[in-house]
Amino acid sequence: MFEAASRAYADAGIDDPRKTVDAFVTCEEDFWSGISIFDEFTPDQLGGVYKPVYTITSDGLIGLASAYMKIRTGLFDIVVVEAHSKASEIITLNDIINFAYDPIYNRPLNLNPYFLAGLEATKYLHKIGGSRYHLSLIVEKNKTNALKNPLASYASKITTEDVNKLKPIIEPLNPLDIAQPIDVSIVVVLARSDIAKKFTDRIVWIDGIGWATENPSIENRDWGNAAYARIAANMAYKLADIKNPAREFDMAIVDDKISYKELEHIEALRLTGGKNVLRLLEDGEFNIKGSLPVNPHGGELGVGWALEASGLVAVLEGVYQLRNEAVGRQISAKKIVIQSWRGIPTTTGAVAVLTIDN
Amino acid sequence: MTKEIKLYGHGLKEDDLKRVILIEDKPSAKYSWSAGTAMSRFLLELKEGRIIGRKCNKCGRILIPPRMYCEVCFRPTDEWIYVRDIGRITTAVVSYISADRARLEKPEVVGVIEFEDAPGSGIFHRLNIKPEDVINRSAFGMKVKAVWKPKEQRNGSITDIEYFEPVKE
Amino acid sequence: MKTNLNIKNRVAIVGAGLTLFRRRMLDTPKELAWGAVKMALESAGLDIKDVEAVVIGSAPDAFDGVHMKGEYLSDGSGGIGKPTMRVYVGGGTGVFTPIAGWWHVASGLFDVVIAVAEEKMSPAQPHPQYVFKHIWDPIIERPLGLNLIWIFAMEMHRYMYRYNIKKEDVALVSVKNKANALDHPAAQAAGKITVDDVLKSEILVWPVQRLDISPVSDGAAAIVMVSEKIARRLTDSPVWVEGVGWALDSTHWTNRDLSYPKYLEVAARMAYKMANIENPRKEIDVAEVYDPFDYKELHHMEGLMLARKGEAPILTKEGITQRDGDLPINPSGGLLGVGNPIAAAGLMKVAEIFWQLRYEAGKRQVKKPVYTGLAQAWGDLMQVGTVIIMRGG
Amino acid sequence: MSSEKIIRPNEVIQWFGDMEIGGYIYTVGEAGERFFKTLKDKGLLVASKCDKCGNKYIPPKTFCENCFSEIKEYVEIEPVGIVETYTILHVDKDNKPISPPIVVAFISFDNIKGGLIHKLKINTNELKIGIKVRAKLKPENERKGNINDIEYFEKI
Repeated sequence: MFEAASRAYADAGIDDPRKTVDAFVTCEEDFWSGISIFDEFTPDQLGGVYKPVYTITSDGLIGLASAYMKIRTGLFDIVVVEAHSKASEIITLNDIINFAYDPIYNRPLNLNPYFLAGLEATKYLHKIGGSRYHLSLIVEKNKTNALKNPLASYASKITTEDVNKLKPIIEPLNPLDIAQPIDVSIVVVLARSDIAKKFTDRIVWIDGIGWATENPSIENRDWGNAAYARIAANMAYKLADIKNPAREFDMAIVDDKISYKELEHIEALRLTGGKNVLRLLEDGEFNIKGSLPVNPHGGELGVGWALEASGLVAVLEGVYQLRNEAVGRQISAKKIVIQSWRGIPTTTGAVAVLTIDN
Repeated sequence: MTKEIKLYGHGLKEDDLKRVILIEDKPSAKYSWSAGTAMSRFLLELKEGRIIGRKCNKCGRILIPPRMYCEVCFRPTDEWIYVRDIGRITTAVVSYISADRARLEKPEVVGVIEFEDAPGSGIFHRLNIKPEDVINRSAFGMKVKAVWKPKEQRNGSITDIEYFEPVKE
Repeated sequence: MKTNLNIKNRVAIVGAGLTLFRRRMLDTPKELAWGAVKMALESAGLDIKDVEAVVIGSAPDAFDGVHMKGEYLSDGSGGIGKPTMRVYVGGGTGVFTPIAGWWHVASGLFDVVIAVAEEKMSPAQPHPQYVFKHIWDPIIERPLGLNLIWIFAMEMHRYMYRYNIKKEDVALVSVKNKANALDHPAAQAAGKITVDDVLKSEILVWPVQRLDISPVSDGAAAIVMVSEKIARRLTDSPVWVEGVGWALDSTHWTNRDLSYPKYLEVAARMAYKMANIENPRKEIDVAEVYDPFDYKELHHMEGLMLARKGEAPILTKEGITQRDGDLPINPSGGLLGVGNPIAAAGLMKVAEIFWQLRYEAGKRQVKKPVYTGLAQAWGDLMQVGTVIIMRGG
Repeated sequence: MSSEKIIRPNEVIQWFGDMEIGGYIYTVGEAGERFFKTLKDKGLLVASKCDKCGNKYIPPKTFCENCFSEIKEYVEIEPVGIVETYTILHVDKDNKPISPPIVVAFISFDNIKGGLIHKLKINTNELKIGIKVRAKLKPENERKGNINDIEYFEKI
């Protein structure tokens, strides 16, 4: 964390964070870290001793939203957001995920926690008329994209046929449909517009941001429809004055922790422009060379599942793309949309619109 | 809001637990934490019966437990420094209960020891001093030294030190 | 920390709600959150559909026994289909939740926000205290079998030693707060006790005795926070959030001087600056300071600069902190009297200041006229101070 | 600026531990009490009904998700519902293969918001969205007042 923070400060041109930064946000859940009250262990490594530091027990993009609000109040000029994953330290990962289910109605069934992904994938594919083949297309696209991303841990030259041949574990899903964990620490520095201009001339702007929770009760949610992403997108689009999302973005980064979620999220973000999402996928429109590249960095299927840092992995790729630093996978992009979801069993996620000046 | 208002909630007495429905769970939450560079070295030195800290050459502090960065100056620390296992008690308490709140037969004394060679850096540990000295507050400022487990019993853990006990001034 | 304070939007509190605080409740954590939010909305004259965003505060997931507790609580909190986030600074969360609510509204993004805090400690077995085994550094502290009361006893003793404070002077806080709580409808641990009762109660970890400590509790609290435009429409007596502040000290508590909560002074200075308060002792009319242990009330009064270092026991002895005193502290009865469902207890304090500033506290109403009030909480590894300053309309 | 790298990587110590306590005991709230006692005693499901907006919920809730009113009314229904979606699990909680696989479904009930997640005992070639299923309960003397009092749902 100290190293990620030091690099972020250097990149932002901040010499002394102890003097310059007004507040610090960390994104983490106790049970990911194995420490009750993880917040205790954050200030030292970020330069936050005797400073306003706090934890958002959520995804990094929601942490970013909290920093965005703080800057808008006028009380804060520069806010730092940190999120990380030390998934490799968790020995009983499935048990921890299972512990997020309702203790009364769900947990006593004692199932593999990904059962919910299987249920929703079945429902969603049924709804849109998709098949196993479409899931494999997504896996192939993202894992292949990841080959060009030096930060990706799960890149491979796999083909749709290879994916199709695998034995399902949680039908219709096979092991490659589910993003696998990685360790990472990401630090993002946010500044009010006039202050930002003093530090750098390569500013990436947050034009809009939104977040939402749909319904924690798995029995009462809108199955096969990522309502949380739709609500969050509406909020972000309103702030960024996006009228026609299918046309205005040069690329999108959407959450693909489970393969089918990529399509569900593309629809929730209204990126299809009324066209059939399956046809767009089949026609390669979401490939790097397509009309709307989605997850050119490889998504979470290719890069890995970064627990609560997932949203900041997306932000990082967004920044690389906008600043023309995404070597080997560069897309000419001035305005992009990024989205994150907290994974099963949640219905919480966030959306941000990022831009760069010409 | 006055006393008369009726608030939501259904309190349960111990006895009520026999009549209501209870769902039990015991989740498995196991971890293998990486101790990190600084802490790993600290633990390995404990095994050798030595205490090591990291020095920040900017503020001059010796950090124990050691860190690879100084949280005050926000810069990497500069060098490893051995300190003597001698310090002074900054606070001490007498525990009459165990962690699960059972009464202990013999009360236990614990406290914070600030190292003589590293002002401002202390650690938490057990103290082999009389409970009376804690209660009458004469323990504060008392000079103490680490009592180590025999070398063959040490395993690179904070418990390689059994406790701290008073030494003559 | 800032060159200029350029805060554009004022934020008001217009409603508050609580559930009962009890050692053990039948209700699920969601239902407790709902009970508090429902009451807060009704007292504000608002409907759930008016709420635009929700901030949830809750301390360790390991109490309620649900991973991702914020997610789990979101329906009972009124957060279905809304921007909902949970904030977390350990025991300081209860006062931090309305601070987060403040920035939701002050950012200009939302006009009506719920801040709700919930804690259900009773599911944890065999005793909620077990959860505190896991707040320590897993490598150099947990192997020594550290427990929560030890660490507070160490801080308490350091404080008593540094300023030469007697146990009977500390015990006065417990006596005062438990008596104040007799008038509180949520109270779990109210009672008429004497200093002698405290001194004769079971010694747990000297100098901590049983009656020095607040109980373990289940409960929830909520407030409604709105923009100025909405506040004017809803009520003649909004309570304005005029200052917020918080700060964290280093993780390494054994590297600090435990006799003074410096981090709280930093947090308080941030809030005082924003509220334009130069002399807190004179300008704060009533305060709810965090009192999970009796000495903490004294310790925190000093960190908040409501008393000079070592002076808080003297003010207490002189009766200045009583409800009819010149600086009433914890007129609600505090955590010692009302109970301590961690985050909910902190927000209960904010609710109490809200009622005090609106002269709606009934028998708990302090005697002196009140215009400016303060609520504060504390947490993590004895390391975070959270402060909110409110003014009547 | 960068911190000192590990000099000898084998000297970074791994420390094993847990974040467990003695376990958890959850109470189920007023609505849960109704649901599980009725399931145990009568073999029926219970929905709670909001008298303000008319919504009915399974699992029953003490508050209405829609209008946030308190719910005090309950209705009992036969444990018969429709499969809304399903999955076939070939692995257990620890990702170990299980044979035969377990079918899990989300089952909704007529005119009621929500539903139940449960196991389905079915020939997998009959498995599809929309089929009608009924709960198979454990014998009365083996019911404990929890969701596993239902052994599984089966096709009717």
